[in-house]
Order: sequence, then C-alpha cells, then structure tokens
Amino acid sequence: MNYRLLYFASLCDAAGRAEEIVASEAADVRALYSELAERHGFTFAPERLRVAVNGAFTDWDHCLADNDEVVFLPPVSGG
Amino acid sequence: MNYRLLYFASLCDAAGRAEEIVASEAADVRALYSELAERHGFTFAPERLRVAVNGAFTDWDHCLADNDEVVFLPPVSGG
Amino acid sequence: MNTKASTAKFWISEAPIDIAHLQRELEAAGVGAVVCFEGRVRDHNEGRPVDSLTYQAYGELAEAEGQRILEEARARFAIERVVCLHRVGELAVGEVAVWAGVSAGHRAAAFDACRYVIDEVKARVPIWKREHYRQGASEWLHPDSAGPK
Amino acid sequence: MNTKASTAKFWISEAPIDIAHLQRELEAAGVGAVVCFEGRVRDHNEGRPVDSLTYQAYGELAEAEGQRILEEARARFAIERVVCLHRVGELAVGEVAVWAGVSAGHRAAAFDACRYVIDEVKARVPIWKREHYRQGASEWLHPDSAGPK
Repeated sequence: MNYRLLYFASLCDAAGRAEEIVASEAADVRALYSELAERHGFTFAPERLRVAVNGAFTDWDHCLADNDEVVFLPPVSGG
Repeated sequence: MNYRLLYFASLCDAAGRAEEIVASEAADVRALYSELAERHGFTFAPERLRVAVNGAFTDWDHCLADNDEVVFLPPVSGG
Repeated sequence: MNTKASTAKFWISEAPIDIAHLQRELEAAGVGAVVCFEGRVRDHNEGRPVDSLTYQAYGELAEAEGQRILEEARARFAIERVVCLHRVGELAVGEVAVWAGVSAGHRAAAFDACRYVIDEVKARVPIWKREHYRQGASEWLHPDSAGPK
Repeated sequence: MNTKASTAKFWISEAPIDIAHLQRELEAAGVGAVVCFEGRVRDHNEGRPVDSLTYQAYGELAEAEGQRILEEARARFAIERVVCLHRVGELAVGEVAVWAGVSAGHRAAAFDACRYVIDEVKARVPIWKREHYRQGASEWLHPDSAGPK
C-alpha cells in the first residue's frame, strides 16, 4: 500500500524531507513507524510520539488503508 | 482631645459629612467608635470595620493622641 | 534610582485607564510571559440592572496599601514588573475600573502574581463602589467578603 | 450563525499578532473580567542566549486541536469569549509568539480558563520551536513535558 508521510521538526531533519510517499506492507501505524525509524534513523521511542492519520490523532494500533496520510508527532514545544 | 475624622461610603452617608473635628474624652479607637456610632447612628459592628490612624492601619486598642486623624473603614468593594 | 519603585507601581486615578501606557511599564529584559487583568463595570449585579458606578477611595491609604500588595507579589513570585491602577469617580457600564499587569520569565509566576494582586486589591485596598441602578436607586456595596471572584 | 464559532476562536498565523483585534473579539454583554496572556520570545533559554525562533505547525491538526481546547474551556468555565492565536515562522526576541484572551462575568473563571488554554495549547497543539542561538547553532525543542510553566 502507499502511504503519504509528513515530517515535522527534528523528524523532518532526520528524514531529510518534509513529506514522502512510501510503499509499504506495514498494516498498522506501529509497524510503519518501525520501518521508517530504521530507514531514516529516527531515535524517538514510540511512547514519546503521538500519531495522526488523515488529520486526526489516533493510536498505534490503528490499521492503515491505502493512501492514508500518516504523521508521527514529536513532543511539541509551542508557546 | 480633638480628633479629625474622615468618613467614606455608607459611613459618610450616615454621618452626613466627609470629615469633622470631634472633641472627645475617648482614649482609644474602640471608645471613639462607640461614641460616634451612637451620635451618627452607625450600624456596623466594630468587627466588620478596619481602622486607620494617621494614614496607617491599626487595631482597636490603639491609644489616641490629640489631633490624630482617625478613619473607620467599612468593608471595601473596589475592583 | 529606586529599583523597586520602577518595577512595582500602584496608582489611583480619576482619568480613564491608558492601557497601552501601563503595558509599556511591564517591559523588561528576560520577559517570556505577560498576564493582564481588566475589571470592567458590568451591566448588572445580583440581578439588578446597573447604569453606572461611583468609586470612592481613601486615597493616601489606598495607594500605600496597593503598593504594599505589589511589593508582596514581587517577594512571593518570580516576576519582573507589576503594575495596577484603580479608577475613582463616576464610571459607565463597560469602562475599565481596575487594571493589573505582570511580566515574568515564565507563565506560572505571571498568572499567580496577577491573581494575587487583584484578589488582595479587592480585599484590602480602601476603595468603595456605589452602584447606580436603572430604577434610580443607588447603594454603597459593603460585602462580607470581597464578593464573587 | 454558529454561536460557538463566534465565541471561541483559535488561529495559526504567519503575520504578527494584532492584539487590539483579538481584544475586540472578547467583547460581549455581561463581561466583568478580562484576562489576557502573552507569551514572548525570550532572549535566553536554559542559560543559552537566543537570537530568534522558528515555529513550525502541522497546520490542519494544530487548528483543530486548538479549537478543541477552546471549546473545552467554554464547557468547563463560566466564560463569555475565548480566543487564542499562535505564530508560526521566524520570530525575533521580544515578539509575541502566542496570545490568549478570555472574557467572563467574574475573574475566577477568566483566570482559570486563560490558564487552562495556554497550558493545554503548550502541551497538545502540534507546534514546534527551533531555537537559533547566538553562537550560530540551532535546535528543535522536544521537551519531555511542556517545559517550565
């Protein structure tokens, strides 16, 4: 399946890009992060990240569908 | 002795004046209030008032000196 | 130069509150958070429609007690500047009766100090409010406590 | 007319914050208390001199989450209006990065709601800060918690 990934802050720096389309066999969010963490050298443990699919927060067991937009959110620092 | 009294808010309404010079034998603040409450019909119990002498808060046992400026302060309602 | 006098200022004023001026008093190096409180004349109190208010102060003691409160806030909380101004005289509905502002490095101190200042000013500073009701009556307010927060 | 949309507004903005405009959004009948919070770029963080900041937002989700926080504030506290705006892009020292304002009948609700909004915005809204240090380095901040309050 194809997923659209958006990267922010230090994940954007680590991936070297703000977005990408990824072809992957990962069926849920957790498996997809594991695959991308290895590819891009992400060092955040999943418990320090939140995840959003198609613009809404969700959990790590969320099952993905083709063309989903997936975002792994590092700890925020607004304000 | 002579005391200068200032009256505020409903005490001013009750006394019918904002200030007055009073000749009195009262030696402390408590005795002076008692005398003035009777004269002007003040209905506040002393425990609902604070008292200031010569521009500073003080207590009801404060001994008065000739020409002291004495103010009985009804419960405040600023803000 | 009196440093304290320049970083904690309390005023009683007959003139309308110049908020932009007060905000400039809060500027300082290291400020990361500013919290401001505005207390305005409401159009009703305890169900009675209010047209206007008169505030009366025991001016000399009010300014001394107000200044004391601001110094307490500076001693208790990690803040940079604190200012407060209270109007006296006749005020219409919607006018700002009291304004307090605090600047600090971080927000917790700014919130806590601003809240402290306005709570203490309402409880301790010798200022009295007379409400003029739409029905024509008027009344000095002498609450048992400082009233609703 | 959507009443909720007119009484609780959250924005992400690249343009400098127009505080006078935001304050007008807080006007409503029955307002007796207004509390405002301004968060500004500090000239240092944890001992390192800071020259400027870059804020980046996941815009779509940031606006939705910010709006959700304001609605929570309206549900929890007896307030009239609540607005919040967060800057994104490059900001210099002293610029206002986030502004939150609340109007209410009484001050306790205004203080509590304003504090709630800024605490939750800092903890939950997907916005990230990159600090540019005077020494030339720069760094994305990913605190374990939302940092000092």
